[in-house]
Amino acid sequence: MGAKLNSEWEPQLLGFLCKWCSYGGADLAGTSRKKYPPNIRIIKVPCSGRVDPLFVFKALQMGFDGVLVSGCHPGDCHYQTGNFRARRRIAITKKFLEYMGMEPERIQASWISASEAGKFVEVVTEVTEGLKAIGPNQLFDEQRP
Amino acid sequence: MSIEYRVSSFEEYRGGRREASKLKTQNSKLVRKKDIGSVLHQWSKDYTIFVPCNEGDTAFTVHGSRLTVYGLWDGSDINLDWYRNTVTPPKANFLPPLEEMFRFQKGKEGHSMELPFEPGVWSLESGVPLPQLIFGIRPCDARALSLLDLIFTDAYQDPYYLPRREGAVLVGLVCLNPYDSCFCTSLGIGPGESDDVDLLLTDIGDEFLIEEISDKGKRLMELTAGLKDATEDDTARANEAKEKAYGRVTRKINTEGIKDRLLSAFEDEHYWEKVAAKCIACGICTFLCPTCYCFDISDEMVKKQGARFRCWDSCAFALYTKMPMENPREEKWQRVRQKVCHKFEFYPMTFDVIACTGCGRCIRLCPVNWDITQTLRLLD
Amino acid sequence: MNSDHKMQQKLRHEAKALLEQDKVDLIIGFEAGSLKFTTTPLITKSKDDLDRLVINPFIVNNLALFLPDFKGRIAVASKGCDSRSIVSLIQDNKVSRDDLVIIGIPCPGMIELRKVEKLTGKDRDELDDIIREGDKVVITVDGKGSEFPIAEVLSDNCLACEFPTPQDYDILLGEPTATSQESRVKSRESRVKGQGSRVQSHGEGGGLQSEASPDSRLQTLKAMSPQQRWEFWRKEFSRCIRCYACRNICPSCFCKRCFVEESEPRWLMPMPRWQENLMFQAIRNIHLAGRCTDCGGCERSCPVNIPLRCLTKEMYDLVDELFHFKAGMDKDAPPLMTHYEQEEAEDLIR
Amino acid sequence: MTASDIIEKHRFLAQSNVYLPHIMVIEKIIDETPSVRTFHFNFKDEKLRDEFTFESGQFGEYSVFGVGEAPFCISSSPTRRDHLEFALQRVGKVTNALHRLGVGAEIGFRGPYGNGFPLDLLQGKNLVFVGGGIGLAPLRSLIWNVLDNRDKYGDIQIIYGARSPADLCFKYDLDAWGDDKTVDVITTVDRQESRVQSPVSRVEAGNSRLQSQESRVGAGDSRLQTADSRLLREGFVPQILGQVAPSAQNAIAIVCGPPIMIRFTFPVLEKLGFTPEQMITTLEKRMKCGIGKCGRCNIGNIYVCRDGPVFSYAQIKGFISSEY
Repeated sequence: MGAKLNSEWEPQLLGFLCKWCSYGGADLAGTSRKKYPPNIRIIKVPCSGRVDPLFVFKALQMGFDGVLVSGCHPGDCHYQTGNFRARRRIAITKKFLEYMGMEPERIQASWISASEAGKFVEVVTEVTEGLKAIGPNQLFDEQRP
Repeated sequence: MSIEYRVSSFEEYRGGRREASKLKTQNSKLVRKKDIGSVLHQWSKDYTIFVPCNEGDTAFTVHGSRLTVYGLWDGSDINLDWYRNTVTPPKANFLPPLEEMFRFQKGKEGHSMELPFEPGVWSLESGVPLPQLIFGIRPCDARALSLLDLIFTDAYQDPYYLPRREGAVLVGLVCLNPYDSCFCTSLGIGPGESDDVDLLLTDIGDEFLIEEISDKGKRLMELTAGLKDATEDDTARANEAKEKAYGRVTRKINTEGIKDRLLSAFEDEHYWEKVAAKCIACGICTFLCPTCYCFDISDEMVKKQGARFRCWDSCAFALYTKMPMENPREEKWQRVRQKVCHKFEFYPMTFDVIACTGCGRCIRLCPVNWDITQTLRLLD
Repeated sequence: MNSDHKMQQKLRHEAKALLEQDKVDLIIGFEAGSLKFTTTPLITKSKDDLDRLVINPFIVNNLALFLPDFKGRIAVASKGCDSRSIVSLIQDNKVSRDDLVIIGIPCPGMIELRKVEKLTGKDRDELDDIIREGDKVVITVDGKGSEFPIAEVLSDNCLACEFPTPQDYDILLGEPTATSQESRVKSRESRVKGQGSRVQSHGEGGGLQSEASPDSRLQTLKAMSPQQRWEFWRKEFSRCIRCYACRNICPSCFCKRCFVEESEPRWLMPMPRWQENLMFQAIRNIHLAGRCTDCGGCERSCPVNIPLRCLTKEMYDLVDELFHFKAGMDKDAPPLMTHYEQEEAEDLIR
Repeated sequence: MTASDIIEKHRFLAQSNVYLPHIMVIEKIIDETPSVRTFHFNFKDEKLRDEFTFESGQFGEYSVFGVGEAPFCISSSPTRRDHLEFALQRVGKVTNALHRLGVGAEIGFRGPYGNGFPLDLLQGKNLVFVGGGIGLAPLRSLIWNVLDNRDKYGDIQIIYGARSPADLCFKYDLDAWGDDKTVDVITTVDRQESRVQSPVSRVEAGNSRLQSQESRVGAGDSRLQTADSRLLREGFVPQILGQVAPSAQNAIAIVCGPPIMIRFTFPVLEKLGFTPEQMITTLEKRMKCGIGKCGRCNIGNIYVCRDGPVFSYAQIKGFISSEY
């Protein structure tokens, strides 16, 4: 864990991106050669509604510094209601884990459509900066400094 | 790897060991309660000392209930007037809820394994491994450890449990205020039973009477300064206190022929379904039972380094016996039956002794008050 | 003759009638436990057992727990929180309302033995008697009785209870408990205050937060920094032995196979390490969002005194705050997580 | 005992730690059925190859480091010692991980544990082997053991069945035994044609594409694989056993298969005149330690790992209906 305190530490962000919208947005950002922080690792999910709070918690337990769940804008879900359900889940997960003592910056959600490459870049940049500000995830380390 | 030694019965196994270690003539000493700290201090040079302490005091609970556990002695004076028994049984000191068995790693040359430093020894912060001394263990819990010895010795020697056990010293404390859930006297153990401890303490007011029970206890006493010899009057007072405590254990079970009664009830599905109906199949009664020993083994690996762990497991969980295609104890009543029969039927069949010491934890701590003594009473 | 006794007589009578008239196959209620001041679930098909049914201040278990285990028509004795758990189970299609006869107990609150033990400095079995008399309780130790306000020994969740009278019932054993409007208001106030204290420093307005406030522990926690809170839970969960009593006593934890038992993928190791214990409880609480009725069973059953209600109550309040949802109020309403509103919780999303 | 005595004692015990596995290397992999694979393996430490002894019917605990441990019998015969074999069906976490391994991979192994088949008792007797599915694995070790000392035993009859022709394990052995004039082999399947694909084998079919094919050896072209109906009977094993009706005279039946098959086979054997002492089986239970400590594999007071896995029906009769 010593490496984490190193000044060269870069946050690791795990993104669960809906395959219909946000993943498209990320793809577009790539193909249109927009620059965004390389800190994000992406898992494509069929819908933001597929993201179980368990995934989010597990990612943080495994050492990711932050998690981003991203789906279609309200009303645009490919499956009509998936992102509305996701919204409820994310809301309680974020609020509840915050209550348990997790920094709220570590759990993030966004609506990004397939055409919003710019918004994707913006969100990833902001979230990465936010994570840099709060520092590495040492929540599950045996002893915290 | 062939089986080296089979334990045939509790008496046979223990008979020899007890003969070897038990003293012909028993000496008794006295220690003032306020001097216990200094005695422990002397012992702490050779032992890691565990004493009953209250975790509940530091826990964030509006309910100030005592959560008594064996904790590492912090060097301060101790007063045990409040102490009745722990929630976690002392088996946790020998078969910890979780322990690392060994580590492994994958390198260029393949896998290699490494045992944790001195498997089976509690190491102090200084890194010096010392055997444990458990201060204030109740006679029922001490008997429970003797019962656990059987399973960990039989057939294959357990390399984690046994070394801890062999080094350890048990300083028993006569149980003057048993709980209403205790039924030790039905199982041949009294609140003043001395068979399974090395030293036995009895509270006789301002002092403890210390009886030397085993060789190990005697040696420990020889190294201890500042004790008085006990008079006959002191011994008489201690005996009286034990007698009284014996009478305070009012809960009873009938162990006469219990093995056979359970055997004939084994197939009685209706009976087991009835008694199991309210059980919630949690692990409290088994995890906190001083004689339950079941464990699970699991691996964890991060990158190329990992370790194999063992941790407590319980027959109350369906997953415990689940195989891919079927589960021999899928139903709750089957698991309840296993728990009861293991203690009162299977253990007697194998080792000729009941694997229950009447400590009452399973009754006291059960969230729905599932009471094993009532279950057994239905078979009378 | 106190009201518990009257309710008890009526319960026995009604239960007998239900069995005799073949309206139900099974009765689930409480009988005296084998230890002082405890009760134990009575699950029976036999009329002869019904004289053992009791109602007293110690009928703490949430009997909704047993409903999915049995087939057939069941009559179940049910306090306010139990009835909400039953409704919640109906919402989740775990039981059918048609198979149930709910015998409602207007609940005056349950006595928390751990509080009595703290108050008297004695263990449960060392007490001679505990008698509730209206809003007082008389505790007798060594032959000497002392009187305390009942609020000092009631469970936290009972002090915070908004709906002591069952929400849905077929038979009600007494007059509805005066829906303690007062306690409802009080709990709302304290919640608002609790939120406030997230930003404000703790201690402000501390005069209003009496010791007896059922949610004072939550407020203390909320006043801490996130680091302190995490440290707090880390410490609490390092005691957890993973006996799963909290899960198994909970009527809302009805999954046939819990996520902790999955082996592929293995979400968490089956070992009592604080990291895993904490994750288990966090996810369990998230799964219970909109199902937990604050019956307090998990904290009561924990053998190592982990203050679990400080988690469940927060979730209970959260779903109310975010989605204006209270568990188990309307059997025809969809479960919280299967439903949504067009406009809600948007401020949490970028 | 002083602290240093104890440290010494631990050093000693640590070296003979029963829970520490030996490192083994996989030498060859054979696909038996879509979901069953046989592994040929050997000690990485060559010294141990000769030191190691075992008996037919004994089992070992096999581990994939980082995933876990699982018990399987040693399916090769102690009379053929250039390597060891075990066969397993992919059904859970550990078996899946084992199936993902290729030739040259390292696994952990500890054992042998358990009691093995009572060869003394079997000598001079007529032997009836009754096997189902992967239950042939432990029987196979014994069958080869017996065949390698053919003159010590009487008549040998093997009744083996699987769900479908594709689910028959050890087809090369079945062929070899079929060729042996001193052995009577009866093979049966629950259903001859239109095999219903089990979910397990469907997953397997998908997964095996990811495997490097050259490292594994297929079961070869067996006569049985062509599902020649003259060689294959149709029906459940207990049913076929009843039709074949082997004589109980001076005979011993050795049964191994899924619990359901075992449960239905004993009554058939009883009808044929076999006494409980004449029926031998080897059981399978969930196990962790393999040495009688962890508690889960009991049937009554008997631990399958410590007292078994080979039992006579007489030993387990009291509990088998409800606990197995």
